[in-house]
Amino acid sequence: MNSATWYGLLGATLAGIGLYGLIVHPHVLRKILSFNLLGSGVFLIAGVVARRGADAGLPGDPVLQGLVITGIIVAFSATALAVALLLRLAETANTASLSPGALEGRAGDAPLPADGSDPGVARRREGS
Amino acid sequence: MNLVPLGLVLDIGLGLLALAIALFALRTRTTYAAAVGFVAFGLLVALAWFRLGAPDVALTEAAIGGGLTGLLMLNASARLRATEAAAERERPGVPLRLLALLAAFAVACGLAIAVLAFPTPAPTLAPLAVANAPATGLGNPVAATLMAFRATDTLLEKVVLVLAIVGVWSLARDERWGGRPGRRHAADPNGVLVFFARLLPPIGFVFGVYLLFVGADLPGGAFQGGTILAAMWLLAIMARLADTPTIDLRWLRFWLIAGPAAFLLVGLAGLAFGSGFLAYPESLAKPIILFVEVVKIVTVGVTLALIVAGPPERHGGEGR
Amino acid sequence: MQDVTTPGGHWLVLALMVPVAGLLLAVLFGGRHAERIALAALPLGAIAALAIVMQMLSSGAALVYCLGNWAPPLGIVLRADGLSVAMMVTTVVVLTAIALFARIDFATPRGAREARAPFVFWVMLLGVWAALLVVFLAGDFFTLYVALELVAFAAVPLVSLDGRAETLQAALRYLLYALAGSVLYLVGTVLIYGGYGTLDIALLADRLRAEPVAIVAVALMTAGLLAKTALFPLHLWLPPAHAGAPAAASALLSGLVIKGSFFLVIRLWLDAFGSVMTPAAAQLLAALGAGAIVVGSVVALQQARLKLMVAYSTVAQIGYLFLMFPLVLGAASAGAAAAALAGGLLQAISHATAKAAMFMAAGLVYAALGHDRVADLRGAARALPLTIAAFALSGIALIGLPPAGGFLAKWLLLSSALESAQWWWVVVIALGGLLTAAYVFLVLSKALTTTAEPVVITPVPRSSEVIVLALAIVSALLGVAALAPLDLVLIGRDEVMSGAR
Amino acid sequence: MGYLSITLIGAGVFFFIAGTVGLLRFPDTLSRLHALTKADNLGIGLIVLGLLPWAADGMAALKLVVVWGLILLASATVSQLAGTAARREGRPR
Repeated sequence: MNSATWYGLLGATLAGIGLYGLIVHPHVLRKILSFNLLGSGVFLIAGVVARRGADAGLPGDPVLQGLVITGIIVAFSATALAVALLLRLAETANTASLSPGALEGRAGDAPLPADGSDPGVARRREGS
Repeated sequence: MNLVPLGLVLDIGLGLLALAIALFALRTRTTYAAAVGFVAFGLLVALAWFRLGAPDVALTEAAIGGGLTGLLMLNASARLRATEAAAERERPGVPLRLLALLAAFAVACGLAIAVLAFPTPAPTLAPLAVANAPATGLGNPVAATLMAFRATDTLLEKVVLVLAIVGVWSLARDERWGGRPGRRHAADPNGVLVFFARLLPPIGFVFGVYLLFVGADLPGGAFQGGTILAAMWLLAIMARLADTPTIDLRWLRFWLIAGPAAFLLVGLAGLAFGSGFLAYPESLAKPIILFVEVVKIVTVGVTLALIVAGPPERHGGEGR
Repeated sequence: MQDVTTPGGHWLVLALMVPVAGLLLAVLFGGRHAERIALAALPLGAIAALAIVMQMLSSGAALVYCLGNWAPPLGIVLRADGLSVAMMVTTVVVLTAIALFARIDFATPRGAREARAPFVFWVMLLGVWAALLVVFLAGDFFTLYVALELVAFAAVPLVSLDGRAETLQAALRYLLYALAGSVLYLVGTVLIYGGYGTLDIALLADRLRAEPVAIVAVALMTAGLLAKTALFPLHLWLPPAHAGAPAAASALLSGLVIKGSFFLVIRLWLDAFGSVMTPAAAQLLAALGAGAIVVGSVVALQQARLKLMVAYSTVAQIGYLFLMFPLVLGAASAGAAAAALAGGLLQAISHATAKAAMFMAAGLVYAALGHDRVADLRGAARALPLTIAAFALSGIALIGLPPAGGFLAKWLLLSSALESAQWWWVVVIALGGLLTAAYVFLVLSKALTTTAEPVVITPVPRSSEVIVLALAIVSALLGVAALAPLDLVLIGRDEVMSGAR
Repeated sequence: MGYLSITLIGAGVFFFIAGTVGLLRFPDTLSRLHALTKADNLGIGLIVLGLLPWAADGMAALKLVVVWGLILLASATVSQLAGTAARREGRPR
């Protein structure tokens, strides 16, 4: 086994661990963290592919390295959006869980309120 | 002589340590400990990137994966402490765990099989990239990929950042729209953090700009440099030496879109003058790319700092 | 096959840059200007789309543009074939209707300060548009990854636009599904690169073989795309997300956004992997589609709320989209494959128009009655004749009655299924039509019931009703109009069709 | 030269391990910080000293020294903040 293969297998394992955590953890912050582990594993595999493509005096395939940089930025943006959503959810409903039960006892019976708090609805009424 | 090459031993040790920390982050009880573990994990992965011959990626991973993502997680875990106990009680059932285990196992095995089945010699675009890099005026083929060969991907990724910041802002409460992002930080004006925040940003600023300029030929670039600038700004905000701007400021909006807009204008100019969209005439390639990179570093710095700061939570006047 | 820029290829860049520039300008100027910029960009985008259609009809071949003058494998291309332009035109039509409808919900009055929801809505509308154009035009799997992320980043904030806890939860669940989906897709592209040294779809079509690397890659990418498309059994995130959003956003999400990842499944299965994929694998995909049709329709029938019913109807209709894969890959003749492909695409277009109209109609019902309980819709038809007519027309399109596009789509799929002796899909298509008819008629029969005294409603703007009705009429007449452009759909796809077994 | 370098780096690694053992074994935040900061700062200094002879040129050597200075600055600040936070919360972990 050489180093590249080892990091490839490590990436595969990390991806598996991350996916498991993403599905199983009830706390959304832990899901987001698991998603980042999954992402790191995937990026590592990309690094292995780049490393294997070392040629023309370069230590790795620069095209794939460029792609990974783009991927890391996108993954960070996604993490930030998810964290912002989670913080707002926690502020609104004091929960960090996605189960419908977490909202029980504080809101209506269903995803749509009967009071027309849909902002579009309210506006449409005024406008008409 | 050596039965096992020393480099491989180092790689295996590094990998096992990263794996152990990943498992710790997954299993530890508090989200805070998990976030701390994640920062350490990010730094180890950055080291792995160096070992894989990708210093550009290593810089990005250390700055983003360990740095800014870690900051986000630590900040969030502090604010979510009250929700942990309830979530902890919500253990998923055995069927779901089995299903997740199965899915995770299938994905890991599939990936491992693919990694072992990669063809040798590996297909690579490295020779092609090296051969064509001179036409872009860039000595760093990674930079040439990002700024020339696949420039449109980079442009679109900048659009992702714009959508991300608007998406983060969209989570403000209606009455806070137009206010300042993030909570007010408490800092002892004579404390060591303030001292640190006065001392470090000048150094960080120089380093960020340095990364931008060497990025054409060495590892680095506007993105890594911009991340450093964002970190310096966030440090000053945390020490209350600066505050986040209100989100309705025109200059702020301008810098948020300046990076992709400069890219777009360069592209359309190429289309108008006949060289093609995001195609640079060889004699002008380097100055054009440098112009886009300089604009981009500001955009990246402002955008990343504000993405971390979060949605507006205070009125504009409710400042310092 | 080496790609070179074709005459008129620059129109692809211009078409793509209209919403991108609009999005940047909308963020810069904000406030009232965001809406104006979006409304000004739509006609420009329509012109660009029409220019591409004309160019393609005159040349009879796909349009290609090498970005930065770098040809694949080092560079990336934009490529428009018949499928791309059909989806581009659909997108601009549906978006225009949604934008006109949303002018009332998301207006910023003169002199008012910039408000959160309108700003975010208009920016994200442009974002969805830009993202979908990249999906339809990109010829490179990594560009398509960025496009998928763009779709998610534009769509998720639309779900939680009103900030209620339920919609925040729905948005977060949607985002996590989308992220898991795109990371699985991404790892597939990485494996493809590792195996074949390029991500260009046209180059890959020649290079891909049925080897472990390619098989693992396509399996992971497909799984990721199915999670994003909400194909059964990965559909659980969709109903709360689509039903909880404001009506215009629901129309955008249900009508257009899910078509993005579906379109990528077509690119993956029929274009890049067209010669590797076996009909047996496609049967599995279509079996999931059949599951979606049955489960989605049955659950839709049980919904007490109109918007949730419409959302579950989307779950079911997504299933139809996947029936075309075994019909194309297992077709007995090139003609049958072409018919199945055209049928599948027409189904997507028909659903885009009909579902957007239906969600907006449901929104008007909600606004007028103050609720959307199906059981209490009595008298709605008298109070809101245009809106209920729009609901009925879009329902006809979903059921697949002539002359709707849905009818032609199902007829094409049925004839293709019969020709290749895959009779079981005939049963599924027929059963799905019956179930759709059941829930549409359930709503209509309630709404058409007359009450002793007129129902008290809050009046809704007549203009909104007319817009929704117009879009519904488009969906109901699509079958007539679609007879002509059937050839257009197949432009630039000769190789794919001849490769079908 | 080589032996001096190896001795310095070896000593640096020893202090790092000692600091880590302290981090893991000591009972509360303040004593852990006590172990960590002192041992690690010494360790990093020794390692940088040991690496200096290997620097390709004066610029590279200067970079190593700057890195050392930045680490000292950052770890001093962070441990001070952690210590303050631990004292304020009054619940040693």
